[in-house]
Amino acid sequence: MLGYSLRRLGFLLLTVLLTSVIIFSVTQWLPGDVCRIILGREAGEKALDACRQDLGLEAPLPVQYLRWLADFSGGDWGQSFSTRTDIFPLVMQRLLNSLRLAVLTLLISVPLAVGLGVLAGLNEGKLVDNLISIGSLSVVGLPEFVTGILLIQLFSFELRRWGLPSLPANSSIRPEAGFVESLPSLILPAITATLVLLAYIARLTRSGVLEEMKQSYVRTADLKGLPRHIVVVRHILPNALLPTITVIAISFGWLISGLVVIENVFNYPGLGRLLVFAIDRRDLPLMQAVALVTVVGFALANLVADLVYALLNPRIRYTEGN
Amino acid sequence: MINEKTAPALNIKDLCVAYQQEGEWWEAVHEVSLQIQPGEIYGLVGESGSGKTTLALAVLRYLGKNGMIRQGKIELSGVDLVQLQPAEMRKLWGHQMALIPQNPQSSLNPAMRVGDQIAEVYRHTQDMETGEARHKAVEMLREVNIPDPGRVTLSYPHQLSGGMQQRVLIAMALSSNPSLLILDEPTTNLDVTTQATILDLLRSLIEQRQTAALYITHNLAVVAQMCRRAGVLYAGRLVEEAFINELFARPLHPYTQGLLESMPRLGDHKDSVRLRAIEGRAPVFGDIPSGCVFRPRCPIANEICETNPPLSVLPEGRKVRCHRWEVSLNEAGRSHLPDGRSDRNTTEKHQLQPLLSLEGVSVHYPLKRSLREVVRREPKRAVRAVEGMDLKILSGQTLGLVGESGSGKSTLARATLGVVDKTAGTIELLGIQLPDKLSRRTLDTLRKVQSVFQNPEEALNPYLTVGEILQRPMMTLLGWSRQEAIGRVPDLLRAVRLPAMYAERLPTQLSGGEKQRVAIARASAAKPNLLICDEPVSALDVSVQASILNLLEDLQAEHGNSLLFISHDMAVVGFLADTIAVIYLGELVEIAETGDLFKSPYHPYTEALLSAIPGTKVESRRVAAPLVGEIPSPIEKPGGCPFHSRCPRLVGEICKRQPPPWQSQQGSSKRYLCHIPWEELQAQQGDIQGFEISRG
Amino acid sequence: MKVNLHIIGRNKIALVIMLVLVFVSACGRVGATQPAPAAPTQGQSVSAEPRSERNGILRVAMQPIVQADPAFISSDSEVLVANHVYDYLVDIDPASKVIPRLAVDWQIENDGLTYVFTLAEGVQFHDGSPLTAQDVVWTFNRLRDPELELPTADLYSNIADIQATGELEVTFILNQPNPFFLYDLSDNHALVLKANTQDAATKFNGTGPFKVTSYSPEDRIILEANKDYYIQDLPKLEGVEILFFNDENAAVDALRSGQVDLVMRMSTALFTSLQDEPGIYTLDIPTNGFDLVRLRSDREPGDDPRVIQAFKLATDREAILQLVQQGYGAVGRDSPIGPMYTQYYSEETPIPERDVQAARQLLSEAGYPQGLDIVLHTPDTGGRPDLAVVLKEQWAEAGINVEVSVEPESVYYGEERWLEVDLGITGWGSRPYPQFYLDVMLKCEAVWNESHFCDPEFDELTTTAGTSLDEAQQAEAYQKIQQILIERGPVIIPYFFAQFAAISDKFQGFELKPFAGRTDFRLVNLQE
Amino acid sequence: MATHTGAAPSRGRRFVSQLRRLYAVPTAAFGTTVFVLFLALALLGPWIAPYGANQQDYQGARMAPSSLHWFGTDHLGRDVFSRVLLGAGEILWLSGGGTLLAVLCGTAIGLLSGYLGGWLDELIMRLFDSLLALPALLLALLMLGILGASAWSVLIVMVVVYTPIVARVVRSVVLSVKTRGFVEAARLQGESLGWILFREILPSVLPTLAVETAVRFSYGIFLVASLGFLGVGVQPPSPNWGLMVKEARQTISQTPWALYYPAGAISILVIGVNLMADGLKRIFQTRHD
Repeated sequence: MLGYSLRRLGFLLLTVLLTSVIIFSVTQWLPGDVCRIILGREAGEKALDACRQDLGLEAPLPVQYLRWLADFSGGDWGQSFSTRTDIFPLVMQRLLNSLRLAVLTLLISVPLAVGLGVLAGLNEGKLVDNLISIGSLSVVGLPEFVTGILLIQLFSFELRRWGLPSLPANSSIRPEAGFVESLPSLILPAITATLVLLAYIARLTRSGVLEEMKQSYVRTADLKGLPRHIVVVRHILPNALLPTITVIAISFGWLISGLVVIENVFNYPGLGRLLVFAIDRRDLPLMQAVALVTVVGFALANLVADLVYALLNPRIRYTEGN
Repeated sequence: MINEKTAPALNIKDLCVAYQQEGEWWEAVHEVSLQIQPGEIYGLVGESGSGKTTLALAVLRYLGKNGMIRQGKIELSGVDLVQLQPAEMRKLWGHQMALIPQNPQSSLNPAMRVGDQIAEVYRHTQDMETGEARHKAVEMLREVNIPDPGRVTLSYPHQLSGGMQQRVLIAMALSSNPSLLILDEPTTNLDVTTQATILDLLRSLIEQRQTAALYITHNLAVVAQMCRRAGVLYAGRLVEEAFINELFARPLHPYTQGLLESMPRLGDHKDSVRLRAIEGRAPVFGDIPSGCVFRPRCPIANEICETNPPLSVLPEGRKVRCHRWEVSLNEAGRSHLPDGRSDRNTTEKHQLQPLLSLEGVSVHYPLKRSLREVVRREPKRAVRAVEGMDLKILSGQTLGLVGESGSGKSTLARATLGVVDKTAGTIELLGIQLPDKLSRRTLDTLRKVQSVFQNPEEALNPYLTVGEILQRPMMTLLGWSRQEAIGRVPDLLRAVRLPAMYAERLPTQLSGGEKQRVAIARASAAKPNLLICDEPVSALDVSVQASILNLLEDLQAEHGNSLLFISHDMAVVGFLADTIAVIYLGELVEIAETGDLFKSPYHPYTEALLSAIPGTKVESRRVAAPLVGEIPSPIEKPGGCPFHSRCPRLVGEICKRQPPPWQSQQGSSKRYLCHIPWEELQAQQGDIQGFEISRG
Repeated sequence: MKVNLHIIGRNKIALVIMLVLVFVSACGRVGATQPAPAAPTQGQSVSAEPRSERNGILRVAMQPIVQADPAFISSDSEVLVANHVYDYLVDIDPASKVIPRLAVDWQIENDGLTYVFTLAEGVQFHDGSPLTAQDVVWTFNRLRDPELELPTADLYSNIADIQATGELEVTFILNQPNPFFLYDLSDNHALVLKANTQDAATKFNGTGPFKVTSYSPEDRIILEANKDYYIQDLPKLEGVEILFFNDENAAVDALRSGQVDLVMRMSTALFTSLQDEPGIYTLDIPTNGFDLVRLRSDREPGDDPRVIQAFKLATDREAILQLVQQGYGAVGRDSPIGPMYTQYYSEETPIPERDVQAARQLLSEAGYPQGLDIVLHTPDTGGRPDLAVVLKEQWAEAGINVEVSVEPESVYYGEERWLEVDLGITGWGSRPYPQFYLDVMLKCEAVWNESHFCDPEFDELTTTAGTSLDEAQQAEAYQKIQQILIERGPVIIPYFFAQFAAISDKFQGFELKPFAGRTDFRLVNLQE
Repeated sequence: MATHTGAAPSRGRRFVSQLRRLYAVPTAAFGTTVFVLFLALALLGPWIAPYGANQQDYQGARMAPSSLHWFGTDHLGRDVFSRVLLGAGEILWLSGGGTLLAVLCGTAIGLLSGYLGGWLDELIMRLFDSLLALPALLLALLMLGILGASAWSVLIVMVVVYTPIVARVVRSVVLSVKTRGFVEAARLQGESLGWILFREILPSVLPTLAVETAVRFSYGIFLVASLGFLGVGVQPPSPNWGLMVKEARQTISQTPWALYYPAGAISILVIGVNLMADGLKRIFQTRHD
């Protein structure tokens, strides 16, 4: 297990390193002169040169990359071109926001989705299954910006119009706000993200359950005379939920960084919107920082997925050394 | 003992079971009746698709949503199971009836320790405390002869070998002491030596407990060894039922006869025996012939067979469903060849050119080292699949390669073909050294060595027609134009006894045997000098195997090609091969001309292989103990004699330390690798013969 | 007349207004003021009846601020923040008069070459240190230092020297007389900093009515009332929270759902959608801000006057006003001299009627018988993408096939593409006097001559208008300029837009200004 | 001769008859019908749309749905029905074209990389892993930042984002197919690389590829619409449904129809394609059982 974990970790580092090269090169290709952007439209050539010297832009690209990587891993993320503030606290704060939203979304979606998926899987072909399947397929079809806007219309404006307690349409939250304070702002984005995940996880769970129900060991368990619920809980689910667990972990990565559209619709200050902002402003250091944090988060989520999978799956847990 | 007068433990009457496929119902079991007494093992013999597993699942009332019992009764101790509700059935499962399934690996929950899997039977069906249930589980494992049961309870299924897994399942099935045990091919996927021990175990356990057992298998030999009575199932119908010795001595139904005579017995050889194959293919769902279901394949069918045959009940508890069983009784018998048939034997062996010679061939698959091993600077390890192999195949001759799974026989074949890189040694074809890599071999070399694979389902590209498949080798290897190649296709099909119109079929439209024929046709299309056949019949039904073996033999007679024939089945190899090589853990342990191989002395491993074959008779002066343990990992091979860790005739420390010498004797082509000298071994061993229940 | 090079619009509206109130008074409509039923509007002045308690926190939705150093600010939100954290030396009141802010009094001496300011007493920076004349001297020296290349360097290049002539007395000495010097001192950037401030971008150490309690870039900035503000009882609010919105939709959504109280600057569509919203009061005022559609005239295809005419003939300005601005604002006449400059605006030269056939004919004569393919570049803000889309449709009828390219402002202005591309749309902010536009945008040598227009007659007229003290001569020049631009200027100005704001009716005393950033919250407070 | 000319069409027929089985599953039948309907509308759009995509009427702006304008008009007086109709072609072209290109590239790379194995395979897969370590939308945004917003950029982005995914799927099938007997037999027959890849292996990949293509296609529609909504994809006045939603969001209280119709169109199309993909999955999975 330790060897397996270390191997996965090495794999992760390699991926992150390669991705950092991609990110660095991609951001280098972005049009526009960094110093022109920093200093503004009417900066003189003298100032531009000084700026370039300052930022080390004269060095060859590989050198710049190594410098950047060294600074970055050393915790020196530099200053944002556009906000003139340190990037590290900025990104960390957004990361925290993203984490909040991700955690809430998972808290809502995972029990619901797994429950629905198991229910559908155990009742294959029956009405419940068909309802859940069609429902989830339909929800999958709704783009986040459509569901988001509809939810705002419904839970924010319509409720307000009728004088009922309503949820905020805009989810920007105070930076110091605690989880409880920001909770109302989180609900609608979390529901929107849930709708995306729900169908996905539920369908996967369902097919996992169906797949395992076909396995011979389920027949063995049945023919042992075990009560049905024991067969389901002790035999089918532990195996059927393995892929689901992987997907949940990977979804976590997506929730942290992939919610650009949802964050945009609700004006939620998460990592995704920060990246869009950075791209819009051609804010290279910020862009690189967010992208790299994203990649690390994504890769960590994958690592956790692998490890949890291995931990729950004795076939991997006990084959080390072979 | 078994008393025919007492009420049967299981009484099946007129059972019809149907399956739904694409909206239509097809009958898989038709009007089957049988009784099993307490303590009796009843064998149910049938090929794939005969409905034997369906019958088992119907008895268990575990047919699934698309299965249905149409009519009939299944009485277990007087209770008609057909009338029970699913919830009531669940109370019978684990108490009254249990299943020992075919595939032990997939029949155990991979995510649960085996101890827990056994203990939960006690906990949930017998309301035992956890601790007590665990204790009982250990006890149960001890009862199925599992060494160190306490440790095994803590293992996960994948950590156990197939034989151990099957023992766990046996323990599980017997834990609730059921009155009916259903065994669905419980040893089919196991090696022959493992199979022997499992069969012994099963028989003694069933005897002890006086359980009624329904033993389902395709293997007649196993039935012969295990059962008191047996029924033969064909296309969902019970066509014959009899006590075992009767059935084997005087099979009445033409199908039963076919089954018995299509398989070579130990000691049969192509020079003296022609196998009687059952022609045609087994009926499939929705294509059941009217009248007698066996009619299209029956050699003695006539007009009367177009009506449903009645079940004739004969004395001595025999039943047969055939209009013409009296006729068939007289027609039966295998065709022995006239003595002069084998003209090949007239040529002296030493005059033949060696076609292929392997010298010191080793194939190692290097293993990736774990981090820990790298840190500790442990040497790189490898799977030593084949080690220092010396073999020759003479022109026009057949070399048989025998060994259990994992013995390296396939790897050797693949190294010869060039799809696996050898680590050491040379492979020469007609005196010319072959390059390792397939891509470096010339087209002519490729042409000279062709291959037939084990699994006919994967052998043919499902998206090309048979015609297209057969043209290719002629176009690529012989450089023919498409037109020329197409012109030859009908000949090729004819050579493998397939109609020319098959050229337009897709592989999915063929049966397994037909696919294998096409594969043989493809391999022989470019007239190879050497045909390598890796278990070409092991995936086929018994009734089809014979025709493939006959075909290989005929083609060889016609083309004079050599054959490297690989099988785990001693009888099949013995039938086809001129020379047999026995390999164990990638090493050659014995080699002899076929006639000499079956004479003692044997290498202890060969002896174990031979005596493990169900129904073999051993005229032994000292019966060897069965093989102990499992085949060791080819990564950590034992030193000294590779077989010492399991050898029942272990001499002593010398076996563990010193590599054994080759033993041979004047007048015999046999050589074997052992510390025990010829005479001494011969004194310990008797000749081993295949089962033969004398007729009449 | 010198060019006022003090306008930077790197990120926000390109060019912002200054001395807005000069013209606002002339047109007679002093902003748009939210009716305050509880307190009469007249009472809302610095000398208002003192109130003992501050109440209410005003939550304002604005675009994120990028620049925090007053020397670099340009957008509404940047100026808005600075205007409340810092103070100007002098301010401009709604009647366009220069009024005291930090300077309570001043004298102009020496034929207008010397200005002596007396600073208010008891003014403290937020860090507790007192304001001295030295701070003012340092502030303006910094702004005018040519070495620093700050955006204001040119604006203040006429200053010869600045001296602290007393503890609370500052003296400015000019090279040449400048009648607009007091207005220049009220430039957006001219906020007084503490002397020797090194990190104005991150430290908000001002003397203004509000203190920054927290700033979270891209998210919000939170201000609380400066209890030690030198004008007693001001501000009336307890605090201001400026929430940053990249997306004005989201800002309006937030206003609707009660999460913010004030939204300024929004698209016409959003503004009209708020009209009937209960609990929200909407305000709009006309401005001289406009969107400029310009064609480069120094190269093909714009170097052919017939092509320029074809573009003009193919454009339906009334339809554009109705579609893009939903009728708010005023139809433009292709010159920056809008109807708000009543003394200069002229409708004497008729704008030719839209004539697609004539346009087609002109194109054909200019060598484009099959029509003209061209890319229309536009920043992604305001109604400009809509304008581009409408133009595409109108011009298509005349055979001008436009491909619209919407670009982020940061790219469009930041990379100077706006000066480079053949056909583009540029937003220009409202200005107190028209001369500015002519000087920086249309003169041959103008710094931001994006259309690369070079017309000797126009240049001469512009110089005349910008230097003459004779009002009649000036008016005549402006009238002629308008005629030239209509006839041959490579520019189309389809409309002048209105400034919008919407505020929760819980607040009173809010006054909208054409440049939203100079809006003053000191007098706003929560209704009882 | 004659025996062989019959073979090719039978293969084609087989695939078509497989597809015909889509209609056996009600949900898949619905999905396929929706997709075919949208495809038909997309093809016929230019002929049946009552107005142009950018045709404006300043006196008829912001009109509620009526017999004249079935889906009403937007804030610029454009007919929403015509725009939705013409948008179908746009979104199907972009997402379909992008998907097909990505599938082509991914299949080629997956086949080669999976069959040849070795360091090349290792290199390509590591590179793809790294690309996939970035969420698709972020990668798309970064790339659009470089390429600038346009329909072609969106196409390129789709290829870059989806090629690794398709390649990995194809590769995994290749890995399982290449050990089968018939591939080995082909190698032993000295078949060329091209024959082995395209005639022996590719057909077995096709079922999986068909499902993957459908799934990618539905994500592709999603991506094109989302990029439109974020304003970084296709440019106005394109009747991209996502862009229409973005534009109409400003005027949602005045012209809600201008938002709801394109939003509904995206939803129905994606649901349809999802149901179709689901049906394909069922067909090809039951075939393997």
